[in-house]
Amino acid sequence: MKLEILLAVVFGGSLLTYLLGKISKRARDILAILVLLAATAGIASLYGRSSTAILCTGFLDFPLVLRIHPFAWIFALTIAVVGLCAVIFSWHYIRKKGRTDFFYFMMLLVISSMIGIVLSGDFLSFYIFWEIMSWSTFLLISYNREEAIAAGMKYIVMSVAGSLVMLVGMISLYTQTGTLVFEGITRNLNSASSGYLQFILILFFVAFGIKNAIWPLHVWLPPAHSEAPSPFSSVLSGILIKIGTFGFILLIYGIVQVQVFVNLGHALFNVRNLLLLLGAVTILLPTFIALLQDDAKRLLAWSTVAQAGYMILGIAYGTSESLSGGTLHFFNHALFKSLLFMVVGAVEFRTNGVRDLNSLGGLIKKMPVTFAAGLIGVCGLIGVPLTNGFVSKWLIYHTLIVNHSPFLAFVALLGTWGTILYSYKLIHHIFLGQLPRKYEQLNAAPVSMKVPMIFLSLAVVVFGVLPGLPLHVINLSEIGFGMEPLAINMWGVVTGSGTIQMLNIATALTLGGIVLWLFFRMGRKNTRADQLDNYAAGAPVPADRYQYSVKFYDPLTSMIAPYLKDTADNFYSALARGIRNVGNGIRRIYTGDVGNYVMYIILFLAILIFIQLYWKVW
Amino acid sequence: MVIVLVLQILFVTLLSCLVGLFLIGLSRKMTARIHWRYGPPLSQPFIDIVKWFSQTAVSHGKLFDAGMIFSLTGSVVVVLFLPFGGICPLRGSGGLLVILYLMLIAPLGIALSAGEAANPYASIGVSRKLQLAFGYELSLLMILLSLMTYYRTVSIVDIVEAQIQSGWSLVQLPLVVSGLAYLLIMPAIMGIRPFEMIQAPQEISSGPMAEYGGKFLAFATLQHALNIYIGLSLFVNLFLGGGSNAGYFLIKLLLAFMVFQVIHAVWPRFRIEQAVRCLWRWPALLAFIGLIIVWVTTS
Amino acid sequence: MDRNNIGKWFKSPGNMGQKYSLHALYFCTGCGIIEIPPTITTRWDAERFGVIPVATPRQANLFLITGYVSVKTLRYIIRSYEQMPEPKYTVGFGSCPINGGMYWDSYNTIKHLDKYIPVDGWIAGCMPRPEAVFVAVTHLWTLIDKGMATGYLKYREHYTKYRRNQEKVLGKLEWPPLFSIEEENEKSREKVAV
Amino acid sequence: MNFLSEYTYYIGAFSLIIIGLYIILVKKNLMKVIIGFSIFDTGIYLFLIAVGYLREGTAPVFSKPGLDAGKMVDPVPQALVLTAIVIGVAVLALAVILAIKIYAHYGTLNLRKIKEQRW
Amino acid sequence: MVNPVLFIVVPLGLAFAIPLLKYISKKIIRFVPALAFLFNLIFALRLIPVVMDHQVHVQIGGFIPPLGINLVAGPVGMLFVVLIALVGFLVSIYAFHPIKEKDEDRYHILYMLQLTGATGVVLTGDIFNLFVFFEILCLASYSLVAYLGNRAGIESAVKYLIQGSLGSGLILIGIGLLYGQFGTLNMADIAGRIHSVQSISVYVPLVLFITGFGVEAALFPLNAWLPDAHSSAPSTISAVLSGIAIEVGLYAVLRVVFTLFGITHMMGLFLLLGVLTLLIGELCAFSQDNIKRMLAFSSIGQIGLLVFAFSLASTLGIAGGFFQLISHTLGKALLFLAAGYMIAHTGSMEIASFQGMGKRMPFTSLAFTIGAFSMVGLPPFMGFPGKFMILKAALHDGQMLTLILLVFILIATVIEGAYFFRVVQVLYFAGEDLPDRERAPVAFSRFVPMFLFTGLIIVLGIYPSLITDLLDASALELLDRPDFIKSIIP
Repeated sequence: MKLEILLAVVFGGSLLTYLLGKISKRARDILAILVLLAATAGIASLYGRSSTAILCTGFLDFPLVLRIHPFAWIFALTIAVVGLCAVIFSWHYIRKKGRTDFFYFMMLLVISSMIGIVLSGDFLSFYIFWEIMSWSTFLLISYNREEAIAAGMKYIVMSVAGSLVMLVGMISLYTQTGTLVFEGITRNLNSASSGYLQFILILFFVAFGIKNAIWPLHVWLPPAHSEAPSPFSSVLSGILIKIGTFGFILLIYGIVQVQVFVNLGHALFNVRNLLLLLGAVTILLPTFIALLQDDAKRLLAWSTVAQAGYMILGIAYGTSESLSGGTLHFFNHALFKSLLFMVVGAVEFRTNGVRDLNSLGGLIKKMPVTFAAGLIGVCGLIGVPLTNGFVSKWLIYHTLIVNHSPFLAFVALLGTWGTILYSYKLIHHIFLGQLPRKYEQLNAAPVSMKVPMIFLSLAVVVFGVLPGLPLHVINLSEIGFGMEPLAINMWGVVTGSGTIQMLNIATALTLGGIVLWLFFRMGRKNTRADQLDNYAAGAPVPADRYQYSVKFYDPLTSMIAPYLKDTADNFYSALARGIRNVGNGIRRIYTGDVGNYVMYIILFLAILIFIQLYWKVW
Repeated sequence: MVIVLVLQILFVTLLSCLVGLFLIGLSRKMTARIHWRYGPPLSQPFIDIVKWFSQTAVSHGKLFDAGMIFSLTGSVVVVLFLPFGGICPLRGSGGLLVILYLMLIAPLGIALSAGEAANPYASIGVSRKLQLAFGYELSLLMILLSLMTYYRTVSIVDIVEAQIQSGWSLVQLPLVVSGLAYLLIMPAIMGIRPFEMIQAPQEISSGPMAEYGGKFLAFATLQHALNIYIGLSLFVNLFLGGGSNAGYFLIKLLLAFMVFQVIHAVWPRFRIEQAVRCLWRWPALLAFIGLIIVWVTTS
Repeated sequence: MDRNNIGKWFKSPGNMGQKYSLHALYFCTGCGIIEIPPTITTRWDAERFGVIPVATPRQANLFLITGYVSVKTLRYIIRSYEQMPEPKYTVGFGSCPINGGMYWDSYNTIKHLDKYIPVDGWIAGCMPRPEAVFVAVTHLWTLIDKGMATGYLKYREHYTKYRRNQEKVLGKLEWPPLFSIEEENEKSREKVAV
Repeated sequence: MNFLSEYTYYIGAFSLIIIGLYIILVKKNLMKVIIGFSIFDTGIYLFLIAVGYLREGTAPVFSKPGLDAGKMVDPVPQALVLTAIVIGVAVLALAVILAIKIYAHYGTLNLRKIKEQRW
Repeated sequence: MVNPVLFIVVPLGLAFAIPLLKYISKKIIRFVPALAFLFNLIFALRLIPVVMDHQVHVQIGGFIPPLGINLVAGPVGMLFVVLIALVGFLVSIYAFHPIKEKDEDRYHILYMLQLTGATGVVLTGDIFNLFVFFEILCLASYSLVAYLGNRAGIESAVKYLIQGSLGSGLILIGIGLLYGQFGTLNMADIAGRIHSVQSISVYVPLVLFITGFGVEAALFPLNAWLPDAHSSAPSTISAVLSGIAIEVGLYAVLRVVFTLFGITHMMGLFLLLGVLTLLIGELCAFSQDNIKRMLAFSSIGQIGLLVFAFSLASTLGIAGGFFQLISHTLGKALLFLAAGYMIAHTGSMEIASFQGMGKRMPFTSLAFTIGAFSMVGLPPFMGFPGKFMILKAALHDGQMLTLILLVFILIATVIEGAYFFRVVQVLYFAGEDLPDRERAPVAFSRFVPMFLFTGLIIVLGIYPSLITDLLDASALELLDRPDFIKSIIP
C-alpha cells in the first residue's frame, strides 16, 4: 500500500466515521473497526520495505515527506493493532456514554496522527501530525468531565509547552542545516559543534520527554491516564506516550548518530548521562508512588511512567543491545499495558465506574476471562518468564551489567521488585479476596471486550516465548541505523556473557507444571468451599464485612511515603498559581481611571524622548 | 545426550527436594535440642508430607489449585538453573537474571492462590511476604550485581568456574563486604527467624497457609523446602565456590544451614516494619559499599 | 512405636501418616488449656510423638477440646470441626466435655459434647496431667491402626441428627449444611464412645 | 526680545497644548476634560498655523500681478487646520453627547468614580 | 483593473446613501454593507495580481506627487484592503439579523464609515490623509462602541474617546512638525528627505506618531481602552475592532517606522516592547472570567507578537508577521462572532456560563474551538504557519536579545494555550451531559460568516502557500524603501 493512500485511508476514515455516526451508530462502529483493519493490513504489507514518498511539495516552501523503514514499521504496526483493539473494546464500553460520534472521531484521529508521526520523513510533517495528536488527545482526555477537565488541562498545557520547544529546536536545526528532511539533516549535521548538538538534543528531549513522561515532566500523565475513558487510556498508555520514545530513537539514532551521541560533551556532565539519570529516577520514584495509589487506573498510570523509564534507559545507553531492549520494551509495554487498562476498563464498565481498589474484590468468580487477561498482563508487566516483558528487561539489565553500569542496573532491577508489589495489589484488590454482595449479580465482560483482551493476552505470551519475532524486525531497523545487530534466534538472544533461551525455560516450566499437576492429582480429591467457608478463628464469616484490602502495604508505605512527594507536580501547580497571581496583579494597571490611562500615554511619550536624549538611539 | 539431561534434571529435582525436606527436619531437631527437648525424628517432614497427601483438602477455586502448582513449578525450575556441585541442567539459558526472575514465580503463585482463598490472614501474610521480599531484594540485587560486575558475566556457572580458578568469593577482597551482607539477609531469604513474620502462627494463623490443608499444605511445605535449598545454594554457589561434586556441595550447604539454624532457634520475631527497616539499614549499607568497592576496583 | 517399620509404611501409608503426624488444634475453651504449654514445650515435648500445634483447622487433624464447652463456644467448635480435613479425630480433655463436670447444672454449659460432634477419645480428670494426653495419643494410635477412630465417618453418616442437635441448642446456624440433610431420619442415635 | 517675537506663536501654541494636557490629566470632571481637549486642539491648530505663517506675508492668492510667491503665507497648513477643526468639532460633539449619556447612566461626571470597566 | 479610489468611494457613497435608502425599505439597508464590501473584495482580489507586478498609483485630481494627494496600492495596501473587505463582508452578513431593534441604519452607516476609514488609511500615500482617514475610523469606532447605549458601552466609549483623541492630537502635532521641516505631506517625499535634517527634529515627530498610532495599535502602555471597548461593544464591532482596527493602527505604525522614517537601529526597543505587550496581554487574559475581555486581552497579546515579528525587520519576519496578522484577524473575528452568538444565547459573558454549549450550539462551539486552536497555533489551522514563520525568522535573526525574548514568547504562548483550552473545555465538557434535544436552531446569517471564517482558517492552514507570495511582496515593499520612494517620485 502506498503511504499517501494509507494516510488518506486513516484520516479520511476517521472523518467518515464521524459523519456515518450521524446516520447509524452500528455502521459507524463497524466502519471504525474496518478502517483500522485496513490500516493494519496496509502497514503489515509494508514489511521490510524502505521507501519514501512526497506528500506535498511545498508547505511554506518545505516538502512534506513520508517514509517507511523497519523501525517505523514496528511502531506503526503496534499503533494500528493496539488502536484496533481499543476501538473494538469501545464497542460496548462507550455505548452508555454521550457524544459517541465525537469519541470515535477523536480516537481514530489520534491513531491516524500517530501513524502519520511514525511515517513522516521530515520534521515539519512530524510536527504537524504531532500537534494534531496533541489536541485530539486533549479533547479525548477531557471527555469524562469532572476531574477529567483538570487532567486535560494539565496535559494540553505541558504538551503545548513541549511542542513549542520542539518547534524551536526544529527551526534551529533548519537554520543550521538548511533542510527539515531527516536524511538531509543527518547529512548536514556532521559539521555542527558539540555544544550546538547538546543544545538541540536538550530541546528535543524536553519535547519528547513530556510525551514520554520522563520524571520531572511526567505530571500530566497520572491524571490524564486515570481520567480518560478506558479504551483511550489503553491507547494513551500503550502507544501514545511511546511516540515520545519514537522521537528519542529517531533523534539519537536516526539523526544525531549514536556514536556522536555517546561521545558528546564532557565525560561526566553530558546529555547522555543526564538522560540516563532521569531515566533511573523515572523508574524509581513512580514505581513507589504507584504503590500508594488506591485508584486502579492511577496505579497503572504511575506504572506507565515507571516503565517509560526503562525505555529511556535502554535508548539512551546507546549499545545495540540496549536499543533492542528499549525498543522491545516499547513493543511489549504497548501490548501488556493496553491490556491492563482494558481489564480495568472492563471492571469499571461492569461495576458502573468503580475504580477504587478498596471497594472491589473477588471478581475472579464473576469475570474469569478478564482475570486471566489481567494476570497475564501483570505477569508481562513484572516480566515473569514466558511473558514478553521478561526478555526486554533482560536485555536492558544485561547490557547495563556487562557494560559496567551496575547502579543503573540496580535501579532497573529494584523497579521491577516495586512493580511486583503494586501489580499484585492491583490483581489482588480487584479479583481476589471476598466478593462483595453488591457484585454477586455481576455479568462477565461482553464479547467485544473479551476479544481484544484475549488477543492481547495471547500476544503477550507468544512474544514472551518467541522473542525472536519482534527482535528480528528490531535488528533490521538497527541495521538501518548502521549498528551491529544482535545475534538472535527465534527463542532468544546469544551474547558472549550470558545467553537467554526461552525454549529451555518454556519447556522446563511447562513440563514441570504438567508433572506437578499430575502429582497434585495423585492426592485425594479436594472439595470446593464457598468464600464464606473460611477460617475466621472459628467464627462464621460475616458476609460483606470481611474486607481487608485497605492499606495493603501500610507498614512499608508509611515508611516510604514521606519521601515520595510528587515534587514536580507541586512545583508546576505553584508555577501555575504564581502565573495566575502575577496576571491578577498586572491587570491592576488597568485601573479604570482614565486619568491614569492618559498618564500612561504621556509617560510613554516622555520615556521615548528620554531614551533619545540619554542614549541617542536615532 | 538427552537422556543424560533428563537424568540430570530428575536427579537434581529429587535431590533438592529431599535435601530441602531433610533440612527442615534437621531444623526441627536442632531447635528441639537447643530447647533441651528430644524433638521429632529427622523423618518427620516426610511423614507429614505422606499424611497430607492422604488427607482430603478444601479448595477455594481453580486459581487456588493452579497458584500452588505454579508456585512449586517455579521453585523446581529455579533449582534446574542452579549448579548442584558441577551439575547444572539448564546452564545456557539466561543465568542469574533468569534465576532472579524465576524466583518470583514461587511467591507470586502462593500469593495468587492465597488471594483466591479470600482469607484476611492469608492476605496479610502475602502482604508481609511481598514487603519482606522487597526489603531483602534491595540488598540481594546489589550483592548479585556486584558479583556480576566483578565477574563480568550473568551466568552463574561462569561465576562458579571463576571461583574454582581464583578461590571463594567470600574471601576475595572486593567481594567480602557483599558476602557479609548476603549472610545478613540470608534468614530473610529462607523465611526463618527473625524474619518469620510471614507465617507467624500465633499472630496471623500462619498467614498465606491459613486455608491450606491436605495436599496444598504438602505442596506449600515442599515449596518452602525448595526455597531454603535455593537460598543456601545461591550462597554456596556464589560465595563459597560451589562444589566440584555433589557431596562436597552438600557439605557446604549443610554447614551454612546450621549457622542460620542456630539463629533461628534462639531469636524472636521482628515485626514487619522492623524487619524492613533493619534490612534496609545494615545489609543494604554493606551491599552498597560492596557494590561501590567492586565498581571502583573493576573500572 | 512402629514409626520406623518400613513395611507398614508401604502397606498403609495413610494410616501411618495420620498416626505419626497428629497436628493438633487446641481449642482453648476453658481451664484445660493450662496443661497444654507444658505438654508441647521442653518438659514433656509432644513433638517427639509428631504432635505439634497448628494455627488453623485446615491444617489440623486432631481436635483437642480442652475444658468446659459453653453454648457460645459450641458454635465455634462445630465450625472449626467442620473445617478440618478428613480424616480427623476429636479428643475431649477433662471431665467437663464428657458430662459437664463441675458445671453439670449450669444452664449455659453443654453437658455432652458428643451429642453435637463425634468424639473419638476422652481424657477424664479435673485436670488431667500432660501424661494423660500422651496416653490418649497412643490410644488414638491403636484406634487408627484398628480402623476404629471413625468419628468423622459417623458425623458424615448421621449429619442430620447432629445438625438437629446443634440447632436445638444454637438456633438457626448461619452456615449451610456440610452434608446433605435427610428430611425424615428415624434411625435411633448411637452412642459413640471409646 | 527677538526670540520672543520670533517664536511667539510657537510659545503660545505649546502653552495651550500643555495647559490642555494638564487639564486632561488632572481634572476629574468630564466636562472639564472635554474643555481641556478643546484647548489642546486649539493649541495644535495654532501650532499648525504658525508653521505656515510668514511675518508680513500676503495671502496665497495671485490677486494682482507682482506678488512674490516667496512672500506668501503657506496655504497648506491652513487647509490642514480647517480639516482638523472639522474633525475636532465632530469629536467634541461626540464627547459631549457621551457626557450626557454618562450623566444619565451614572448620575455623575466625576471620572474617578466612573470605574466599572476595569481590569 | 479597477481604480483603487473606488475601494474608498463605493463604501463611502453607499454609507451616505443609507439614510435615503431607508425611505425605500427598512430591510434593504441591512444588505448595503455586504454589497459594498463584496464589491471591494471581488475587485481587490482581482487587483492583487496587478499589484504584485507593480504598484498602482492614483493621483487625485491629476496633480502629480508630491503636490497632489495620491493613493498607493502596493502589496501591503492591497493585502489590507482585501482583509478589510473580507472581514467587513462576512461580519456584515452576521448583521443581517439586527443587533439592536432601534437605530439599525446608524449602525450600518457607522460600520461602513469605520471600514472605509480603515481602507483609506491603508491606501493613502499622504500623511495628512492618513490622519484624516484614521480619524474617520476612530470616530466611527467610538460611536460604535457606544452603540448599545448601556452603561458599559458608554463608559468604554468615553474612555476610548479620550485616549484616542489625545493620540490623534499627538499625530497632528507630529504632522505639523514634519511639514514645518519638509514642506510636504507626501510620505514618499518626506521619506526621501528624512535623513537630510538634524536627528532630534525628526525623532520627535517619530515618537509622536508612534505614540499616537500606538494608541490605536494597542502597544503596551497605550492599550488601556482596548479591553473595555472590545468587551462592551456589540460582538460584530468587537470582531471588527479586534480584527481590523488595531491591525490598521499597526499598519500606520509600520508605515511610519519603515517607510516614512526608515528606522533600522531602534528595533531592539520595539522587540522589547512587543514582547512586553505580548506577555502582559497573555497574563491579563489568563486570569479573566469574562470571555470578551479575555479575547480582548488576547488581542493585545497577539499585537505584541506581531510587533515582535515586524521588529525583526527581515523579509522572513515581516512576512511571518503579516501571516500572523491575517490569521489573527480571521481567528479573532471568528472568536468574537462565536462568543457573541453564545453570549446572545446565554445572556452572560462569564466563561462558566457557557457550560453545555457544545450540545446546545454545536456548530458555534466548533467554530470557537477551531478559532481558539488557530490562535494557539496548532496545525492544521492557520495560526501554525504564522507562528512557524515568526519563530523561523527569530531564530534566523540569531541575535542574543531575540533568542532571550523568544523564551518569553514561548511562555506567553503556553499561557495563551491554557486560557483558550479552558474555554474549550467549558464548552464541551463542563457540567452535566445534556440530552441532544436542547439544541438551539442556528440562524443562517450567523452560520454563514462563522462557517466561512472557519473554512478560511482551515484552508489557509493547510495551504499557506496560497498567500505567501503576496506576503513576501508586502515584506519587500516595507523593507525596500528606496524602491518605494522611487516608484512614487521618479
